[in-house]
Amino acid sequence: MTPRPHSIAAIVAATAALLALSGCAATGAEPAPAGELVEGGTITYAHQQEPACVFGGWIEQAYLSYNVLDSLVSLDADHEVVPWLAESWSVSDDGLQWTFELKPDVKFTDGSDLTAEVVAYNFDHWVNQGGNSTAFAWLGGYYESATAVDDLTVQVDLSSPYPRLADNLTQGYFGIQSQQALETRSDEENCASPIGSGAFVVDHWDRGQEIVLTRNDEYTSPPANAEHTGPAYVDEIVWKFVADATTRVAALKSGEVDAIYDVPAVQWDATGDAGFELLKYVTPGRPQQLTFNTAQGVFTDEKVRQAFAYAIDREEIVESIGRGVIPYEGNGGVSQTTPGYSQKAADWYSQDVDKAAELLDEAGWTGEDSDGTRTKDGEPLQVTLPYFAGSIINADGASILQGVQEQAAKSGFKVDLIPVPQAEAFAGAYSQPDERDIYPGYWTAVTSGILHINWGAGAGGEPNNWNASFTDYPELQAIILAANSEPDVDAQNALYEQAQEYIAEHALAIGVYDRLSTLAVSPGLQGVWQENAQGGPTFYDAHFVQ
Amino acid sequence: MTLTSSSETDAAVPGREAGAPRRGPATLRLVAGKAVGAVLVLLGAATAAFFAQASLPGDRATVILNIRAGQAIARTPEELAPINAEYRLHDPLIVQYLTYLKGLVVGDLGLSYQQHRPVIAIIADQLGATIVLTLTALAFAWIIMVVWVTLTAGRGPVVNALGGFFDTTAAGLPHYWLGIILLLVFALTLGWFPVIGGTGAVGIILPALTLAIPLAGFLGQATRTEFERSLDSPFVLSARMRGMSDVGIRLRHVLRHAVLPAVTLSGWALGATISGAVVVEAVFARPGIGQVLVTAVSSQDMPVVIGIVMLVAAFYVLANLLVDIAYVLIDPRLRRAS
Amino acid sequence: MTTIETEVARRDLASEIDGLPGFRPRLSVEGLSVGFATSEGHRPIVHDVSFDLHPGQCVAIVGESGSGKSVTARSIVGLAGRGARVEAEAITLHGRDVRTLSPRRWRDIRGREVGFILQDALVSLDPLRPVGAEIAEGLRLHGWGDRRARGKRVVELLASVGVPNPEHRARQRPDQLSGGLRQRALIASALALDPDVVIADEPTTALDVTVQAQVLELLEASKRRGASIILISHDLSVVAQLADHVLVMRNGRVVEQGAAAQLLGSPREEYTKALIAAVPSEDTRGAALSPGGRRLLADAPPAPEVLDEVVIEARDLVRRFRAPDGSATTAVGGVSFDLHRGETLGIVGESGSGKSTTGRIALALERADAGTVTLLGKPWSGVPESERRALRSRISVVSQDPLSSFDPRWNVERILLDALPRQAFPTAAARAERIRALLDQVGLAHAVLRRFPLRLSGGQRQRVAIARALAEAPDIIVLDEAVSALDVTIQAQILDLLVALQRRLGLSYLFISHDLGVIAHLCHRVLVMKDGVVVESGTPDEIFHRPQQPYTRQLIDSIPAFEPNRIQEKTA
Amino acid sequence: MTATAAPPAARPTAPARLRRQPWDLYAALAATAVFALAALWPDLLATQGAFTMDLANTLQPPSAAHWFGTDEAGRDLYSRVIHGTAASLGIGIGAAAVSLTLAAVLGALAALGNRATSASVGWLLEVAFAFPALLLSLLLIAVLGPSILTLILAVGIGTAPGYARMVRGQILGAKDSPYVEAAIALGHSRGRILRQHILPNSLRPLVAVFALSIGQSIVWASSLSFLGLGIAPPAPEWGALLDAGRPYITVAGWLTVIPGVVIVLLALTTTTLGRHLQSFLEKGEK
Repeated sequence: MTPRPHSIAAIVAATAALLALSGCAATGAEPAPAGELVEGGTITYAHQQEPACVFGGWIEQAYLSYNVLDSLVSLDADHEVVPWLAESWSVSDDGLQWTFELKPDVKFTDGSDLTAEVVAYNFDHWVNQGGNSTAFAWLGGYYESATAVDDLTVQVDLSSPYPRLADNLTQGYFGIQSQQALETRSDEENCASPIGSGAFVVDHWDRGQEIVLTRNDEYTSPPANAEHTGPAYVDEIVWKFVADATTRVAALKSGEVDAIYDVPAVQWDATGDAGFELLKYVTPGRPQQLTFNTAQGVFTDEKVRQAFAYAIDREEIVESIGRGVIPYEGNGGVSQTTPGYSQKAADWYSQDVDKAAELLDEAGWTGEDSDGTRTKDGEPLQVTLPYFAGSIINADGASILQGVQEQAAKSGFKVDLIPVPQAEAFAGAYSQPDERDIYPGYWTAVTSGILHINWGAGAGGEPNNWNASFTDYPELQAIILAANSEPDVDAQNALYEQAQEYIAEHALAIGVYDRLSTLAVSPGLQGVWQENAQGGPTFYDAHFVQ
Repeated sequence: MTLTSSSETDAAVPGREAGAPRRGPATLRLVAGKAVGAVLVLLGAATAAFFAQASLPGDRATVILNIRAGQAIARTPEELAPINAEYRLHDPLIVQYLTYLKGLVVGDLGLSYQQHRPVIAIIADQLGATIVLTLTALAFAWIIMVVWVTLTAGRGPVVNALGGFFDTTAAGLPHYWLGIILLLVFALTLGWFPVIGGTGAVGIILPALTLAIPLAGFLGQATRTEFERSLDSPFVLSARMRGMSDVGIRLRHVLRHAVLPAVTLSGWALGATISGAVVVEAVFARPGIGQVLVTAVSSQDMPVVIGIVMLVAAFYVLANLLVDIAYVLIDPRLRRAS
Repeated sequence: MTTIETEVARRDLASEIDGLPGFRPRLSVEGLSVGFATSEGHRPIVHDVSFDLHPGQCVAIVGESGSGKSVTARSIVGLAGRGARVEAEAITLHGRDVRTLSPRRWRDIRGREVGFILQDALVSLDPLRPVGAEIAEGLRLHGWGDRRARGKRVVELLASVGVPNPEHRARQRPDQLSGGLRQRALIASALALDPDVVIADEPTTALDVTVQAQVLELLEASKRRGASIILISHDLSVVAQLADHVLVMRNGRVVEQGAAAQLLGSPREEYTKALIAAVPSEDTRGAALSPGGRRLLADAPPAPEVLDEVVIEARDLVRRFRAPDGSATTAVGGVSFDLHRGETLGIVGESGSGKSTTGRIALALERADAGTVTLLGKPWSGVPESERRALRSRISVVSQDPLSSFDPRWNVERILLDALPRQAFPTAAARAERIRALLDQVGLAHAVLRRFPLRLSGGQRQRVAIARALAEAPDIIVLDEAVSALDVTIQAQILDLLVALQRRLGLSYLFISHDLGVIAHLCHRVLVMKDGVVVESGTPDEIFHRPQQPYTRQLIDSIPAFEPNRIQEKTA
Repeated sequence: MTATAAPPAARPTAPARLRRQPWDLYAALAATAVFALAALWPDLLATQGAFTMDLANTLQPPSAAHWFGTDEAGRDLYSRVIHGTAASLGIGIGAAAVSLTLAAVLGALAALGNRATSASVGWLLEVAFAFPALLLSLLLIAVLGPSILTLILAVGIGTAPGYARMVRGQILGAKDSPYVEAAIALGHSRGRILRQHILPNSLRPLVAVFALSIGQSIVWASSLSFLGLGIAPPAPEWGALLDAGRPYITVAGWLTVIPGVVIVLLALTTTTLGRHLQSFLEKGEK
């Protein structure tokens, strides 16, 4: 088996943005496979984190769901929405009524039929029955009801226009499950082995070790962007959970696994050089960014926020620690692979230490203590930066934040970097305005609609808990709302860009780097692609070659 | 005071083991006492785990919801209401505690908040792997320790110092570090062992060694001291006077005395290995109770945490019972009968 | 001179043994010197020891602790110990020079040609194994028979050393056997292969006198059968019983050697004389045992009358102990006695007879289950400790092991200071003076004040313990086996000191001992205890010459005769 | 061998003289000096600050310029190890202190308290033994948040039951000892005996145990750091350094190996010191 230097070189050399937009270089024209396709076999895949359930609102669950459940629509490599369970769809002129026409003769793996009624039930399950909180976050402010018009026609009614509904439905959170299964089976069963109509079925789950998926031999409903039809090629996927990145890479190299998730930056080149196919997907949506708390503390002063942005050379830090693998992202609103991305917003700040000093002087932070931290009225310029270590920020990300801390110190910012364990993070630690000054984090999304989640006003008078600045910016919210409901794509993107520039101008948030989904695949396995909504590994087309 | 007066057991019955302790009410009382003690310990462990877990900062319902969503944000009461209702999290703590105890009595450890599965099933899934790992590690530790101490103890100051040096070093090796180094050398570099071991026989060698080497050092320290003491004891001299070789003396006489403290320590070690197992399971990506525990703590999956605490406590109690038995087997003098 | 490194292989050809001339000694030692490599360098222990051992002969090596007698014995079988350097002009066993033997050849010899009996079978037999296995082990190592045959032989051997019910006993561990049976089992294991040289290292130390007699009888029997015995002992009376030839050792050198009767009857060397003179017995009553003691007693006032005043009155003392298996044993079952002012009351008995428990009850360190103790006319037992505290200064104690009765962190000065009553000696000067006076009383140099007990000799420690007991100027001292662990010459000094102190201070002693000689030497009256009860009491004269009870008689008969003159007569 | 005057000592042979040297003690003392220096005046030894980054020189192997190499942000590992000494040693000493204080109190209560007290403390110790120590630490850290103080408490509390049992045994042993009996016979009061004999004698071995425990505590604490429960990176505490180096084990092994060796060295040092202290105390000599 000889590696394919051509494709690997192409991947490694490709610039991040282009590569990410194409999703995966291998997806398009198959670059002359060096061997014959072999039917059957077992793919052993090493993933990083183990979720509690297969289906749910966490990206780790979406990755699994994507291989087990079919969604209504799929996103192709060109970021176009293409049919999956829905053969076609349309929107009413007022943008409030969506109609999906379903593929006929699709059966769930429990034998029940896919009907419009089942799909409507799923919508209701996600939004109104707490079935999926992330789905709720996307649809909550817009969704009214879903009804079966006939056996294969579903109608979704919205409270206000939401032109990118279909784009959002391509995410793994919106996999369609068997109504019969949801209604009759226990929570435990629906958690561990949800019933969908997907290419694979959950066979069993050895907690802490692996989930085994077996081929759905009756599979008839692949997404339009898949490479073949009919059942998947391989018999079985052993989806292992190996938390340690080094171990994953080593297992791949020793042949114990066929593919791994999340190749650490430091191992990237070596893994590619060793003949493995590297897949990199720059997640659209919110990048890894720093949002300032503008409601309390030192960052209520815009000058101080700007000074912080000028104080650090984010690009240098990311390029060094990310070793050229992790893409630098200057935009604090959305990542470079998101439709409606503003390069202008991304380029707003670059390191200018003098300017930072000037701004701090203007803001009254003129004193200096023995550590070199600036002071004002005796108070040090100290800011709290908690990050959710090991879950939201990985090891590379932590190092990058340490770089930020170190460089900010040179301009007189004392940054308290606090790694927050998962338990605390999920318990809502550091979620209050008096607890933190800077919030780092990402949120995957397929559209710039993520701006609405992150910056929009809260629903029904409640504060928007997802707004990390703790402050409502009515001007910004108006732009986003207008964008969300703008049916014309170009006009919509222009509005989204305007929103990003607002964020940059006022230094509400600054970008740092783009979140990646990466895969490394052994040369004997081909046809693995990263789905284009979130970058999860998709094994429907995967097959071994001889 | 020696108990046996010669007249008592004089009438030996041929073919029957003489000197066997008389069993009867005293034994029964002993067993009953041990059982009550064990139950009390389990109860204490469960109570400690319950209240420790309950005192964790943050709202449990929020955690449950956030994990399901992969988010780390504050939640509104409306969002939390169904979860609070489902797990009765708004009951007063004491009511929750009593409810939990009631479940315990009938053997119900409850349902996992996150996996929606009975805790018993979750534990049962992982228990085997951890027990196999622990016992293998213990066996390895004993083999390494016995061979090493028998070879080096009482061989003159230089060899003995060398032996002791290695005992001390081994005992001070951090598990995770040793595991990583073993993995790096034997799996990643030399390729003799698989990187992700799974549950196979070959895969268990490195993880078990990782646990065993520090344990061997720890046990070795105790055994070496005792070994040297025994080597100098009069019964060893009288065995030499009988014409016994050095190897024979070490293996047939001294070793048996020397391992007694290590036997006692093993009971403690068996119970404590769970902590080491957490680390080893993380390094070697092995399934097991340790992984489940860490996940459960970090997701505040209280029923799972308490279930595992109960299990570890039971394991500890059992291990110490076995140690008592082993002790009597090795040292039939029953000196420590109490 | 050839050097043997012990246990170091010398794979030369072992000297071929040609036919043995009949009258050669079985074992011949010439110019034996042994030293040890220590952290301070080479430390010689034994110098230039020579003797011959003939068939059917017993050579005894006598000496106090540290005299090198055990090292001498062990060197003969090549087991002098780790780091030992053994030098000798010749060690000939059965006509063959054993200095150059390989370890393997040595192992053949041990057990088969030379049997070795160590003291205290409780630790000399593996405590975790049945005694039968220990005996069979010697057989197995020398390839004797099969497993089954060995099992049979073990039973025969045990029977031959007089162990009743040997099949059963063979399966028991040392701790399940009484001291006597245990020692017999040890002897059986040493004699298993019928070696013609037997080395017995303190074979009777720590044994009760009746058991000691049985063991000596066994050795005697084996000597009669033609075995040659090397007997190591500090006890002249044991030696006198068995030995044909005696070596007296001191500081690693042979001070004097010769035929037993001649040496014990008319010793030439001062040390030998002192050693013999130091043995307490009924005959030595009132006389000094040690050279220094003569002056001490001469300076002391004459022995005062024993007064009628009763200082301790014990009535019907009972003490039971609960064993781990729940059964109760009665340690003391109704003991009564009176101790008068100025009197020494001896309690004698074998181990387990309850004499120590009686002493502890008298000290109120142990509670009595029944019965009362009255001290100086005041209630003493059965009252709270706080009430007793005021009276505590009237009674004090000296135990067998003084070292463990001192706080290990304290030097002698601190130990004595702690014992001084604060009210009586309020100033530092007064206390210092009192301490010096105490040291003078017990005959210790003032320099010991700064030293720690661990660095003192056994005799010095016991003197410190006595000084502490005297600190509060008590009326009564309970001495529990206070001289049992001491070498005979040191014991003599302490006994002399006790007599002198009693004369000077009018003390009453409750003297507990298993040693009938010491009791006979010291006491005004004697209680004989067995199984927790007093079987007989009376003056030493009554007890030793007109014992009324069979047990007492048996006890008296078991005392090995040590009357050097009589030995002389016997052999003359 | 009592009172026999040692014969004029022969001159020690060369190997004997060599053997007599407690070389391990000297090595341990030397190492202690270095560790103490690094903890108290790190700037004397370190070549850089603990956090100084050099993004142009990341993941450099050990060299003359960087004795222990550099990490992913170009920080000098040697300097970080030196700067981390205070934290690691502090944790070790602090945890040992917490552990032994707790052990002394619990052990004393179990041994000296009345029936009810000693029974309930005994039960408490049993439960503590049965309770997985790691979980205890996890919970404590979850409640208090990760910090040096939390680590000290977590490790200290986690290791206390074992020592408490030891203290109980020591006290019970001292209570039954002949020297305490001798003090009773002298008519000393209960309080005086407790103060003068029982407590000093049973707590004295803790001095040696304290030294032993420092090394163990550091190993323990570094385990917690490894699980991400220790001090926040980029603090140069050794366990945190080790954890931070782990992702680079295959490309920059020194980041893991060197801090590990340093931890083991420290554990070895304190253990050796503890041993010598122990045998020194056992000799009963000053």
